[in-house]
Amino acid sequence: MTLGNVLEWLIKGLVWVLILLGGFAYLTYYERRALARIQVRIGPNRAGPFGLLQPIADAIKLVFKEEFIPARADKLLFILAPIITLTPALVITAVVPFGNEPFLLFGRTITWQIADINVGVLYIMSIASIAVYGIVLAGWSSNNKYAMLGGLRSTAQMISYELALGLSFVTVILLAGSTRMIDIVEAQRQGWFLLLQPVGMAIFLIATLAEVNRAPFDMPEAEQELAAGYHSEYGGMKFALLFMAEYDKMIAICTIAAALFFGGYLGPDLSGLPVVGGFLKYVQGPIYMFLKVFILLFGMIWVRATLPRIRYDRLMAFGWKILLPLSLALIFVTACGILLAQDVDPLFRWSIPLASLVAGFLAILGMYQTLRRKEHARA
Amino acid sequence: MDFTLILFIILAVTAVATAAGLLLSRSAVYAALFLVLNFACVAVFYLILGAPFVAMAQVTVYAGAIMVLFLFVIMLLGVEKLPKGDVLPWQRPLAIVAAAILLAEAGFLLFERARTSSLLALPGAEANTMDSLREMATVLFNQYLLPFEVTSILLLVAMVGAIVLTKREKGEPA
Amino acid sequence: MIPLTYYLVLSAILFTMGALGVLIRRNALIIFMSVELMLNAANLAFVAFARSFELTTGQPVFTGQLFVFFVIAVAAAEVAVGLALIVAIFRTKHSIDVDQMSSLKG
Amino acid sequence: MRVLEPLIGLGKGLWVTLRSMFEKPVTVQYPEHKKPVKPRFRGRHVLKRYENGLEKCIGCALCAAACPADAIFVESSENTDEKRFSPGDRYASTYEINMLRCIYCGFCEEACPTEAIILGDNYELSFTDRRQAIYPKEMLIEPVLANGQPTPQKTEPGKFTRSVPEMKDPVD
Repeated sequence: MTLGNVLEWLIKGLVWVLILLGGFAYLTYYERRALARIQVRIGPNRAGPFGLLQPIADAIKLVFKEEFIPARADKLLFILAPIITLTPALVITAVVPFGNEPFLLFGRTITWQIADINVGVLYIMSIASIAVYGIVLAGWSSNNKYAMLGGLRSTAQMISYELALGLSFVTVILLAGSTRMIDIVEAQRQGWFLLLQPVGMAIFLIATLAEVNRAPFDMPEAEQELAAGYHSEYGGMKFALLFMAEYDKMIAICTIAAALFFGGYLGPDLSGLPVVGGFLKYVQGPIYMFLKVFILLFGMIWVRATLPRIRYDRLMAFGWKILLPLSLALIFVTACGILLAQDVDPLFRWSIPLASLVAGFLAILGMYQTLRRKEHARA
Repeated sequence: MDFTLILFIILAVTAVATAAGLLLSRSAVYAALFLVLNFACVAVFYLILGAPFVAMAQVTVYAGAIMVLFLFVIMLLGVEKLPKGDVLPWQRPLAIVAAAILLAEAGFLLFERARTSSLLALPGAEANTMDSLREMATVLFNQYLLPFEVTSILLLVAMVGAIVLTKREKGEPA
Repeated sequence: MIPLTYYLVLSAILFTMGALGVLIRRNALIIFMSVELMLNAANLAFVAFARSFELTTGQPVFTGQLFVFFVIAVAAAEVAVGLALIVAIFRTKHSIDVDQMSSLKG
Repeated sequence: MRVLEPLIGLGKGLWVTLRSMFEKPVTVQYPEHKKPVKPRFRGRHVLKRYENGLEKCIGCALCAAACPADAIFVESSENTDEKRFSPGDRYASTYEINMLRCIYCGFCEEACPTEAIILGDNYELSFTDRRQAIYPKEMLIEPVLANGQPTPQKTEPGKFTRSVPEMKDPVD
């Protein structure tokens, strides 16, 4: 461990954090514009050309808002909670690789990854599991019953969906035979894990929606029932931090989803192009990553625009009774498929998606039998 | 003083301080948060000792699941603070004496019996390879398969037990 | 380079503090947390010993780490049951003060 | 496949929202483009003038009496042929409407004997101060028409003795 190493980590981390912060600002703009289009509106278009300065205007507004701490709130935790919420959102993507072509800079070989550790997926798991603290503490320290209910709801929800999330990670680990993120992406050269484990991807996306409290699982901050839940007492920059955490988590999980299921930085090789090929060789990985994250983010916004919030007891029942057994079944069929492919014939690898789709079908059957809204008899 | 020793001292002081915070804090919420910090320190110790898998399991299970569950129960029951009132006034001094005896005993055994010569270096690149994880998995699923299965059954039993203990009978008031 | 003894001393101190917490606190939840602290202290000693053996024998020894893994799993099970018990006791007694739990029949 | 119904329903819902992305937005870019109001829209009041520039309002304060919100205040003074504001004897020397009280019911319109007060089509009534909410006569009265003269006018004696004009019955 040399000074150079430390400097490299610091600079890479700083650059990525800055990208995340800028990304947060423009993700709010992206979401508002996309939601507006879905609702046949235009969206923010006043501040600057196409409303591109809108996030900056919002930031300025938030900075000048009054900072407010409720009476009998726990002051220390009230101030700490937004920071505790934001930190995991910023650090969780440290292990995601953004490209595989290292480049030379100041005599050092720089890789497109902040930390290349062998337990990369487990790192993501563990950071995802501590992300709940900020929300719980924000809810508790506000000394407000709605905030508290939001915090408790989010604890229960995040613990429940973490299991399905972790198990869907396991299918990826099995398919790639590694917990190192770069190995997982490289293992997708033959085919994205989206094709090999479609239902696993679906579970991952659903569970992450619940993890980051996005619609239709935005129970902890349900505006209508809980008056915005855990952040109802927050204003000004503290609210901005909570908001930032939520959107940075969206970016983070889309980045992780892109790396785990959508081939990460892989894509058609452009380095053969005449003029820009030499340059593209290095940056095509990040560009593909950006495109995938952009599309996945649109998916999240699209789901938010479409689906209404589901009821709390159904959310829990769905997590424990459907997603958890389904993801266990997926691990089983994935392991069986890998074993068959190893010992009998490599073509058995394609039995995994088939079996996983069958398992998904059975899960829908189970959902149809137990969770379906009962038809009321009408006179 | 080399770098690792400084790191060790900082972490050790933090670990002891957070444990003291657990002992002394009035509010159960603060106690839980101090314990989370303590677990985080221990996780960093595991990393220094070349056990990244255990470190991640520590953060995921202890900090991510167990302590969140503690916080959940504290908030659910609303028992951040207990009312004052000591039933056993002699308990505290007696406990401190007992703890001092325990510490002295542990120290005596450590300095009398432990091999104090071995020096633990920071792990090299070998701890950060997939091979080390694979070997660990091989040991786990061959040599320790029975304990692993027993543990899984234990977890299942615990899950069933937790549900049975907290489930209300039909008609029982809340 | 840190001597193994340092880790063991730290582990002993943390264990003692956990034991002290069990003895002097009356909040059942904090007592429970102190038990977790003691488990952690033991785990730390396990991993330190594992590292020590690894360095003396020159090849990786995973027994210590795996033991910690099992301890973590058992702790998870223990917490699930323990917290369920505490919730059940709170329902009948409306307190989790251990001094109040003096009768066998709830 | 009744079992797959939830999935098909989900897909249908997503398709609806995706399709609506490609519809033409209904947003009106307000300050630049204003939609014309409906003929019966009741906006801010306007005090009308005759073609020669004389004010229609004769200061009778029937509007103030009719106002259910008590938003109108009228003070009248005597017209002379030297300084004539409106036909007849009197004119409104002060005419104020408190826009915070006005409920745009249109009773003032109905009460007015000379059709002097009309609820116009102006709905841009923002102000930054409560005192600005009281609109004086200068703001309410419409500008002088092209062939008229501003008030007060010097007029021939005996020409404008009738304060209420002769009106036909409204035809609908």
